[in-house]
Formats: sequence, structure tokens, C-alpha cells
Amino acid sequence: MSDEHTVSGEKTYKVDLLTRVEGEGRFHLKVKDNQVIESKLNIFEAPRYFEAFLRDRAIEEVPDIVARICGICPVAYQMSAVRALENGLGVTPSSAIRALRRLLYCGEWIESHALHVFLLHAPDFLGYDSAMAMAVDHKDLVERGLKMKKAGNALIECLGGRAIHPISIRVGGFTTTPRASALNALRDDLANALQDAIDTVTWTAALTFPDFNQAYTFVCLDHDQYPLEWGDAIHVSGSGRFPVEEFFDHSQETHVAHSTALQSHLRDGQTYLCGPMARLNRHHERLHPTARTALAKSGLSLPVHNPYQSIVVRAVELVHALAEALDLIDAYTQPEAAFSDYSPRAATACGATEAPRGLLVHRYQMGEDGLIKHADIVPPTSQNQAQIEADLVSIAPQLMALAHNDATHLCEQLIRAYDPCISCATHFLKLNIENVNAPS
Amino acid sequence: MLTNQQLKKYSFFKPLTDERAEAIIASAKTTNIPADTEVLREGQQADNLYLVLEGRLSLAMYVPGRPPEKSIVSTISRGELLGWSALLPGRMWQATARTLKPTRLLVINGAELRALCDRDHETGYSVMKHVLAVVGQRLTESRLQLLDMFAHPDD
Amino acid sequence: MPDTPTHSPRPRLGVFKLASCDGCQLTLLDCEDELLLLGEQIDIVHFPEATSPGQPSGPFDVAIIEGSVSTPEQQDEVQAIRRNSTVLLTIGACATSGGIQALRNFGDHDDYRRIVYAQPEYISSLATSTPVANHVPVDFELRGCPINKQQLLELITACLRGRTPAIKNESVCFECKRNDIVCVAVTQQMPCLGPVTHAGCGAICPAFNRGCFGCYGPKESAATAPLAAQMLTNGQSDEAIKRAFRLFTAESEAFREESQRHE
Amino acid sequence: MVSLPPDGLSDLFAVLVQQGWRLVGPTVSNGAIIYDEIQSPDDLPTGWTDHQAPGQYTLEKRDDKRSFGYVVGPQSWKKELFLPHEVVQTSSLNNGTFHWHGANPKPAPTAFIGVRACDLSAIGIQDRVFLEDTYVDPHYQARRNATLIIAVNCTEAGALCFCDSMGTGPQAGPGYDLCLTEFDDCFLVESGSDRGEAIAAQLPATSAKPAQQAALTTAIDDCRQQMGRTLNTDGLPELLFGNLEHPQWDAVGDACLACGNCTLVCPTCFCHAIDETPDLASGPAVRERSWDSCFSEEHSHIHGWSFQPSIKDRYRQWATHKLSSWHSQFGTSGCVGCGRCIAWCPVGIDITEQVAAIQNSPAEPAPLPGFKPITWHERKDPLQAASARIQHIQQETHDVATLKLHMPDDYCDQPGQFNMLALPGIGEVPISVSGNDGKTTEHTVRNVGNVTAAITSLSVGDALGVRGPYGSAWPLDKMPGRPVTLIAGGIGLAPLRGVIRHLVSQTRDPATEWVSVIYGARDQSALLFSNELKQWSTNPAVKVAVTLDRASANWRGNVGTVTTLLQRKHQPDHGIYLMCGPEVMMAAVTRQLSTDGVPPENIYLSMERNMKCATGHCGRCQYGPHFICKDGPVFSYAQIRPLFGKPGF
Repeated sequence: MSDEHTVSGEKTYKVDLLTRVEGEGRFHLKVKDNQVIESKLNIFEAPRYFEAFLRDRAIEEVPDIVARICGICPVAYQMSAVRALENGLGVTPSSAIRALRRLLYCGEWIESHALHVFLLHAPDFLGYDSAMAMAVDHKDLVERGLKMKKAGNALIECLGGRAIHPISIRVGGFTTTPRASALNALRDDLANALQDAIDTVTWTAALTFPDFNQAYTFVCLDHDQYPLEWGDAIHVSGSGRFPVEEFFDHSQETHVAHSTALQSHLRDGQTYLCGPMARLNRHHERLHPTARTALAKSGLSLPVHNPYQSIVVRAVELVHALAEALDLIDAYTQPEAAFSDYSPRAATACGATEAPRGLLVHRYQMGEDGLIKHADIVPPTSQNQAQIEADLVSIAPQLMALAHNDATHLCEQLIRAYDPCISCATHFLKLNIENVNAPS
Repeated sequence: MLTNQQLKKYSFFKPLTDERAEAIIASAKTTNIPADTEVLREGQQADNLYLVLEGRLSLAMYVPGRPPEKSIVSTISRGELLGWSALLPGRMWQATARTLKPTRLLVINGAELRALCDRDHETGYSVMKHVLAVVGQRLTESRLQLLDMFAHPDD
Repeated sequence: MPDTPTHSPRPRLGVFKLASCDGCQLTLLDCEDELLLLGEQIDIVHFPEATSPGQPSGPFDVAIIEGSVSTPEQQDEVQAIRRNSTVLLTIGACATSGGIQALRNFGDHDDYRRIVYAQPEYISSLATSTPVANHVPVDFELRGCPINKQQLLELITACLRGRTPAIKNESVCFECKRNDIVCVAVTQQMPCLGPVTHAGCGAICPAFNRGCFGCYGPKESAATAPLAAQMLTNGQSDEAIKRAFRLFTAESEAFREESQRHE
Repeated sequence: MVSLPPDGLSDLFAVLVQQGWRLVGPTVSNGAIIYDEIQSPDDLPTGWTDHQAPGQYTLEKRDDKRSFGYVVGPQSWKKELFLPHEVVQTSSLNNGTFHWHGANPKPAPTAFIGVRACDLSAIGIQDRVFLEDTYVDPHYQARRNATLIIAVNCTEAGALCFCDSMGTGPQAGPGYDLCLTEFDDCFLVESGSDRGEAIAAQLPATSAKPAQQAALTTAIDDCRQQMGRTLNTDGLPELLFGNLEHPQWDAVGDACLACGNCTLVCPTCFCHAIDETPDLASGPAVRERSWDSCFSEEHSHIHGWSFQPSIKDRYRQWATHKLSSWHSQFGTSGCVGCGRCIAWCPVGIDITEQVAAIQNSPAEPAPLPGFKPITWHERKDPLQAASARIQHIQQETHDVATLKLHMPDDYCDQPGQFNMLALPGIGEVPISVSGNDGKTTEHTVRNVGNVTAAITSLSVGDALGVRGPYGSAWPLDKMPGRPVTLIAGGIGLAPLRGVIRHLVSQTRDPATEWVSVIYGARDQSALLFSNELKQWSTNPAVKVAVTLDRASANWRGNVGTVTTLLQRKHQPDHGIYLMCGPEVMMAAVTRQLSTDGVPPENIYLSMERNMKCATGHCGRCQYGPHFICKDGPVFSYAQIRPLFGKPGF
């Protein structure tokens, strides 16, 4: 798992293949005389060039294509893409369609958060290599997670045809909408999952967390609901909000001292954190009442500044997504039209939604011919990457007191707390060029 | 020497009149060859045509590095013709023939048979028809072997 | 498919990733009802997305590869996996046909690097993205972008039992009709690749009121030419037909050739 | 005949519901009129009609309020009787015994509402396949017995209809319980059964007036005149059988997608696959059957190859089966003229046009074997397998083993027949019987795939599933008094072993009743039954000649093929010739025997094709008009000469 090289007081902590994360990455932390001399989250996932081959593809193909960026959160890509495209085309989906999209997105949050909490993250806290190993001693726990995950997947399958790369999202709406009876059939499993999620908040809140509070800048979508599929502004903690269209003006790529990697920062040079913690800290009052209650009972104090506690935050968001999904199903009547029509036109537009891992921004330039001319996609993990590296620097002093393996594990657990999705991040690595070329 | 009646048991002679059959075997002789004896060798001048009266011979082609018994492509048995190359002037043996068991052959001089066929086209036509059937049969056999029809589907 | 060796109590499984979106290996974790059962029957010795530590330790009775070969390192990796594995299964459109990233095979790779990366010279990748079977012998290719969960379970079960996987190479139309779905090509003249596309998805697109867009790649004997001719008759442009065949399995022979006929 | 007012449909529905029928009938869904569960006449496609063209189907509003003012939609009733997917059995191995459980279908009694004449005929045709043939399918039977049929006569024909040509419509023939004819002002109702009579008696109906009866005749006649398509069926079966090499097959092969839609929408197509389902848990292995089609490559796949590799082969198989060989198999055409295959073909291939093109420039017709009605039925589930225990295993070669099985008590076979051998969760394969000593039955199995691999790795004492015997046997009755020559290639010696043993056990006159066994194999290591080959020769009337494709160091015997051994002497035309081996070998042998003047009736071949059920239902082993499973595997050359050696069959 890790190698220790001690050369004249220099210590290296590294994991050559990060596990229980999506995609292929490694980290490398070099400390000399209690000073961090190198902190790298290397990503060696093979590049796939989505932004390049989106060029000259038809608008209607975009949701299918961008889904393939990430098998874990394809709905997020489809949602941000249709938001951006609809903004450019001047299409406003009906409120019924928006509700259905929110419901679909809830499905993905449930699936993704349950996956992360139970299968990827929980083994860290209980001291196992995998959920399968953990199941030997904690079968109920793993089964609870799998049940929740299944309920989320069932929701995606009902609305989108399949759990991975669903096929019904289109510009203007859905290709077809489900009968109310089809959604009602999912109710029982979702209600059971909700109860399990509430228990999960309690269970996660009782875990022991390393002491690692950081003064983060939090970035998330702003909306009058807890942000998922909609939101026209982006909020930056401590400095306020700006319209989604200005995202590319507010973010920039800079060199950081310890790395030649280009990373994403705010214009003032600040690293930032997006994702569940950012959302909860900003929007906890907009949580579903059931989730608010669970949060209150958990004793988690807000704002959350310790990334190791993100497992609790995800559990709270699980409650929210399940409770809201149930409300949306109860309020559902099959809309008259599954989608609104549109005519192609020349435009450039942005769209952002909250992927399970955080802010996901798409920008497209479209032509009158209905083809994409230019695409920019900024996934959450690219944004968090600089913050992860900064966190590794910050945690270095704590490592000195630990056995090497424990220290390495603490680092890996820290990275995992971000639920990094390297498959996503890699395709847009304007942010981290050097690292791509660094496999040994 | 063989009688006409004996000759007629062989399809080579069957279509021929007694006189013509006698003409062919006038200068022919029978010979007994023990097992494991080379009768003719690949690359040498094709001189005689043989009719197998008894026994069995193998035909093998030389493959460098492979033992001769593993390069047997065909066997020739009782009633069958060996050495059709001798019917073409100047031709060389295409394979090496060895007896697999004690074998009795009727040896017909190739040059004399060719001369006889030239003189008497009835005889020539009958001989050539028979040889064509033999060559055709061997071609079919070779093709079936080439297809490796009994091979395992995965091979 | 060769028999799964049974020298150890539980067969050793390795799950590997090349260039991909992770969705196909996630399908394994999406087997919520079967995952723990699977864990009892198979020793999952390498599956970085779900288990630590991440260093593979062969040999593997069964290796599953997701993703296409798109970097020099991956060229070496597939050789190593093949050497270390008795049965090699590839899953998903990337591993079986090069995936959507094989669109680069039709363009200028350097251009693509420039479009996406600020410093393209640092990007170490091959000019083409290719299926694993182009590099090493593969025992079974499971199609789909993404693969179907039931088919993955059938493949793994068949492997464990030593039977031929009941995974059909028929067209999507077979599933469409068996599932009682009304044909969108006939009723709405929608472009639909179902007739030439490999089954496995359950014909979800026609069930959701859209034409099949071919994410399982060509079926055996894919008659793309008469279908493309029909698409032209129905008013599709050559450009649109080219795009239709050039998507998630663009590098598969039948679809590649059809897309090239409409360039 | 009675007359029912238009709103009398509600009464009909009420009676049906009251009688406890589940109602399935036409309703509009996703742009088509489909058959689905319905509750009341409100669910009917009232005021809708269908517009059909090759590759096109659209719904249009009618000017009137007719409820049955359309022809046929994408589905047929086969989806209710012969299900697209169905679990047919489970099996397991426990305590050294094979356990088999059939599914026990308990279908809800279902009333089919709106069955068209063509579809009623189609149900009759599938009845012949599943109920009136040698084996009765219990799944189909259970549902069929639980069906009430309410037919509706067509008074308007669609653009793709040709039921009139096929003699199946537009007036519904026998087989219905009730038949309705819809008019603007009434429904005329005819009863076709006691059940129907009883239902009609509960309706607010009045006796039909003569004018109404006349109107019915006129409406049906008018409908006949409107048929959008025609098909000349005069001598068609023989014409198509004589035109298997017609260039039109190439033309349609280039246009066809082999997508399978035509067969899947066809109301009579019955081909299916039987597959294992994923069974990670340790419960019994489940086997499911599902609709298949002759357009799938697997349909004709065996040992790594497909017998119908090209799309042309598959289309020809379908069309000639439907319109030609179906007559031999079931005594009827397989086409009812519903036009679905034309509408639902994505590229609009029209079977009536294909036939007309052949009829325009035909080669001579060829006679087809006549239909032989089946007089007995196998009452048990045709897939039911019994447990057989392995008593002895003889490893014949590195990949061939002979399993001596202790069979169920009532088991008895004839040389040439085969059994289906099954292992739970792995699969089932047809294997010829290679010997039977009255107590045990031998199967000589070559490891060529996963099932045979599993079977050949079993041990003495292990059990497996068996069902059979199936198929035709070697003609033992023709062998006394004449020479018998048996030509075997490779594993093909196994199906002949039983008959050879039978002949060897007899006292035969070496001059007139000699037995010649000519056996070819790849090499010495592949020779089967080596010791027995020598024993057989001890009978003075029996000669055994062996030849190898490839010689080995200590081989003193023949090298070459069986054809060479065969041609060493003239083969008597009154002899009986039996052969089994690769088809290419059998083709060469057959040609040689024909050259020697042996009549085709004296030549017998054992054939092999893909097979799933062995009971004439799965359709996979079709060989022109024949099913290998029940008409074969042993055929006289006279039976199969028109097809034998032709590619694509």
C-alpha cells in the first residue's frame, strides 16, 4: 500500500493506486523536517477528449455523449448539459418536467451517496479493505446501503430506462414520462430507504473523526430550494454570489508553489471546496424537514469544516433526496407533453447543477445548424483537486506522530472524503497537466 | 503370368478386350516385394506403372525434418494403380512409395504402354479414362484431407 | 470459453480499468441483490473501485477489463493482465470496440489534444483508442454502453458454472418485440439503429419513445447499408447518418464502414 | 345469429367480467392499436383506424364511432398463448440424482376480444404445432384451454391484408366462441360454441333480420374486394421448393436487415430458444424459453458455425418455411395473410412481392414430402427429463468418452436414435445412443463445447438428466438378405455402433449379406472403439476397414479418406448404405454411391443441426420440410436429396 523512504529526515507518503474512488489516481506527499516539500494528487486516468469530439455533434446528441464522461453520475452531466443547451435555445421546461428532472436527480444522489457512504467510505471508519470484507462482520450495514442504492437506481431506471447512462433526458424535457403508477410502485422501497437513511445519519454522526477543521471557501449553486437540478447563481462563501454565466470569469487557472500543475482557483487565487459540505453549510435551512430533523438529531455542528465528517453530510443529503423523492412522487401527475420543442439557433450558454460531488458547469457554443461549436465542462473533482492537495499539506503535521501506514491511510481517507471522481476530472485536465504525465 | 480371367478382376483391365489386355501385359511382369521396401522414390524418373495385386504401399512426400512415416499422404492397396506419372513422358515420381506389408505388383513398362496407347487409341482411351478416375479420386481425397473435416471445432 | 479452473476454493477475480467512464465496473456494484452472494462465491482480489489495496496480485482465474486501450501504458497493461489470467472477459463498448473515445480515430489526434489540453505535449496517449481484443485474445466480449446488469451476472455465472453464457447476438428488435414495445421506426419513422444493433439493453430506447442509438454496437451480420438507405429515404442527411453510426462503438467494423460511406 | 345494439358491448363486457374472465383486447397505446388488458368498451380504439404501408403504420381518426374499425396491430395473440419469455423448468442434482420440475402454468381464464379471422386461423396453426403434433406443450395447452375467443369479422381490409388469398378471412372461421360483426347501427353476433351460446343468451339481443344477414354477406364480400395485397398460392409450396436457387433470394438478401421483426410479429412463427438463467445462488437451475427466429445466427449455429450464415439463407428459410415446407410439416400454410411482416419490416420488404417475383420467372416446381398427420400424443411434458446414473466411463480418446448410463425402467431405443442429456445450470445436448445392452445405454460424447465438456468430466456414480429417445432409427428391417455398408467419419461411428453390433451378432452369408464397415478418422489417436473394431471382423461376414487422414509412426493401415476405400470395389445397387460423419464426407460418399448406381432409397444418412427441444417445437433443427429431431436424424437420401449439400440449409 505504501512505501516509506526516509532519506535525511525526508518522509514520503504515497498510494500508487487510490482505491474506492472512481478512476485512476495516486497521491504523493513529501515532508522534510516537518515541512511539506511536495503534495500531489496525480491523475493518470487516460484522457478521452470529450470537449474535442463534442464539436460538430448535434445538440440532441449532447445528453447521450456527456453521460459517458462518468458512469457514476451520468445524470448530473445530462442535467447540466440540458440546462446549458436550454438556456442557449431559449427553452424553458415546464414545471412538471422540472419536477421530474429533480426526481431523477434525487435518484442519482441516492445511488451515488449510498455507494460512497457504505461501499467506499464506511470501510475506512470500520477498518476494512472493502464493503465485501466489511459485510462479513457488518452484513446488516452493507445490506442497508445496498438497499438504499437499489432504491435510487430503481428511480433512475423508471425515469431514464437504466441506472447508468439513462436514455430519456432530452433538450426540452424527456423522451417520455412515466405513468404515475410506475412511480408509485417505487414508493415502498423509497420509504424504507428513507428510514434507513435517517438511521444512517445517526450512525455516521457517532463515528470518530480525525480532528481536521479547515477554513474553506465553499462554492455551490444558489437556489430557493436545496440545490440539485436548478439554480442560476453560484455562491462563494465569504464573498457572495454571481450568475452561472460568469463562472468562467470568476474561476482561473494558476500555478501553485509546490506543483507545476495548473489548477482551478477562484480569481483571487483561493482554492475552494464544492460538494456536500458546501451545499449543507449554505442551504441547510432549505433541507427537507425530515432531513433537517435528522441533522438536528445528529448533533453535527454547522458549518462543517472537517472533510472527514462529509460522510455525515452525505447521509443527511441521502435523507433529503429520499424524502424529496417521495414528495415529488406523491405530487406527480403525468404531464400532457413530455418535452417542449425547440429550433436550433446560434448561442453560447452556461448551465450548472449540483452533481453528488458538487458543482458541475457546462458551457456550449451552438450554431444555427444545430451543431455544437465549442464545449467547456468543469466537473467538481477538477475544482476540488487543488483543495485536496492543500488539505494534504495541512494534514502533514498530524502525520508525524503516526505510524507510516496509519499516516498514509489518513491521507487516503482524506482524499476519499471528497468522493473524488477521477474519471470525470481527467477529461478536462487543463487543470493538472503535469500530473497526467507523471506515471512512474 | 496372369490369365485374362484373373486380369478382369481388376478394373484397370475390365473394359479392355482380351487381346488388348494381353497386349498390355505382354511385356509386364509380376514381382513380390517384402514389407518396408522402397518401390519408387520421389524425384526419380517415372518408368513403370504398377498395379497392386496384393498388399499395401504408402505414398510419402519428403518434408525436411519430418520422419518419412509421418509424411505419408495416402496408401495404395489391392486393385489400385501406383505410378500414373509413368504414363506421361519425362515425368518424375511425385512421391516415394514403400510397401507396408508384403506386396505383389504387376509391373508395366511405362514407355511401352505409352507406345501401345499411341498405336491403339482404343487401348489408350481406356487406360487414360482409368487413370483420370484414379487421379480424380486422389484429388478428392486430398481435398477432403485438406479440409481437416474431423478437426475439433476449436482447432 | 475455456473452463474456469477450480484449483482454489473460490475463483480469483480481478477487475481492471483502462480508458472508460467506470460505468461498466460500477454495474458490478449495482448488482445490489447479488453483490454479497458474489463475494461469497468469488474471491475479488483486485477491484480498485471497490476494494483496497490497489496493487494487483495475480494470477487471476477470471479477469474483467473495462475500458479501451488508449495509452502506451495500457498496451503493456493488457499484455500483463492476459499473461496473469486464465479467462479474460472484456466488458462494455470501450473494451469491446474502443468506446466513444475512439472518435479520435476519425480525427486528428493532435487537434484533439490541443482542443482539450493547455499543454498538449504533456499528454501521453495513443492516436487511437482500440478494443482489448485488438491486442490480446479475449474469451468473451460483453457489449454495451453501458453493459446490462443481468448480462454481466449471466456472464459471471456462466463462467463459474462452466456453461456458455446465454447472451444472444441477435438484434435489438428481438428484445423490443419480446418486450411488447411498439416499433418507433414503423409508427413514427424515427431513425432507429435497432435492426442492426446487438441486443442486450432490453430495447429501452423504443420503450422510452426514441430510436435505438446503437450503444451495444453492431449485431452479427449487421446489414447497415439497407438500413442507411432507408434512413436516407426517410429524410436523414448523410451527415446525420454518419453521426448515427459514429458514436459509442464507432470503431466497430460494421459501423465504421457505414459511417465512412456517408462522409 | 342475433343483433346487438352498439351499446350492447357494455353488456357483453359485463357478462364476461361477471363470468370471471380476464379481458384482453384492442386499445390505443404508443401510436398503435395493441392487445392489452382492458376493462370496458371505453378502452377500445373507438373512432380509430390504422393506416398501413410497407414499413409504416400510423393511426388515424375515423369519421364514425366504430370500435373495431382497424385491421391488425403489431402484436398477435401469440403473445398471450406462446409467451415471449417463459420459465419452462427447473432442475437440480441432489444426492446423486437428477431432479426435474416442470413449470405448472395456472393461467387466468382470459377472453380474447376482437380476434380477426386471420388471427383465429393463426391460433389454429399454432394449435397444430403445440397441441396436435407428436408432443403437446403443457404451457401453451394450459393457456389455450383457459381462453375464450370473441372474434370480430373484418368488413374493411387494410392496405397490406391478403387473408382472402390465404383462405383465412375476412370472415372468421370456426374456432371462436362468439363472433361479432360491427355495423354503424348494431353488432351481429354468432355463436360458435356452447360457451358462446350461453353468453349470447345473456345479451340484450334480438334475432337478426334477413336484411341484416344479407348486409353481413355484402360487407364480407366488399371486404374481399378491398384486399390491399394478393398472393397467388396456386402450387406455391412446390414452386418455392423448386426455386430454392432463384436469384430473387439474393436480391432480398441484400435488402433484408435480418432484424427478425417479421418473424416476431408473425402470428404463427413458433421458433424459440431455451436458455439457462443466471443462477448465482445454490437453488435449482432455471431454464427459460424465449421467442427466437430463423433470422438469428444462433438459430442455425452448431459447433462454431452457422448453417445459415448469410441473410439470404435466413430470409429464404423463413419464406419457404412459411409458404412451402409448413405444408409438409403441418398440412397447412404457415401464412394467414395478416400483412404484419410487411408493415413491421423496418425496410418494408413485402413477402407478396418476393413471391410474385419468383412466380414471374420460376424454375420448375419440385415435389414436397406429404403431410403425415400425427396419431398419437406424448402426454407428459416433452421437456421432462429423468435421472440416469453413470455406471461406467470408457475414455475413448483424449476428447471422447463413452458413458454407460443406467436408464429409467421404461426406457427403450432403436439404433440411430438420440437422447437429450442435461446438466442443471449448464445445459442440454442431443447425443446419439452408441449402444444398448438392454440394461444400460451408452452415449459416446465428444468434448466440443461447454455442455459436452461438463458431461465428459463426470465420474462413475454421477447422475445427469436424460430424455428420449428421439428421432428415427437406422432401417434394420431392410438389412436382411443384402449387403450392408456402413461409412463412418470421426465421432460418426458412435451412432452406427448399435447397428453394427446388431449386424455382427447375426449369422450372415458372407457372399450375399456381407457387412462392410468403412471408418475414417483424423489420426490414430482419434480412433473410437479400437478393440471392438477388431472383434467385429471376427464375424466372417463382416469386414472392417479403417483409414486415417494423417499417418503416425506405427500405423500400417490405410491413409486417405473413406471415399478411396469405398471406390476400391463396385458398390452393389441393392446394398444398404448407412453413413454418419461430417456432411462434407457424407456428400462425397453419396456422390460416389450415386455414380455407382445405388438408388437414393438405399442410402441412409444421420444428420445434425442445432436443437433445443428435440420435440419439434423449437424449430431450430429444420432442414427444409423436415425436422431433424423427429423426421431424422436418420434420413434416406431420397428424402433429403433436394437440400443435401446445398449451402444455406
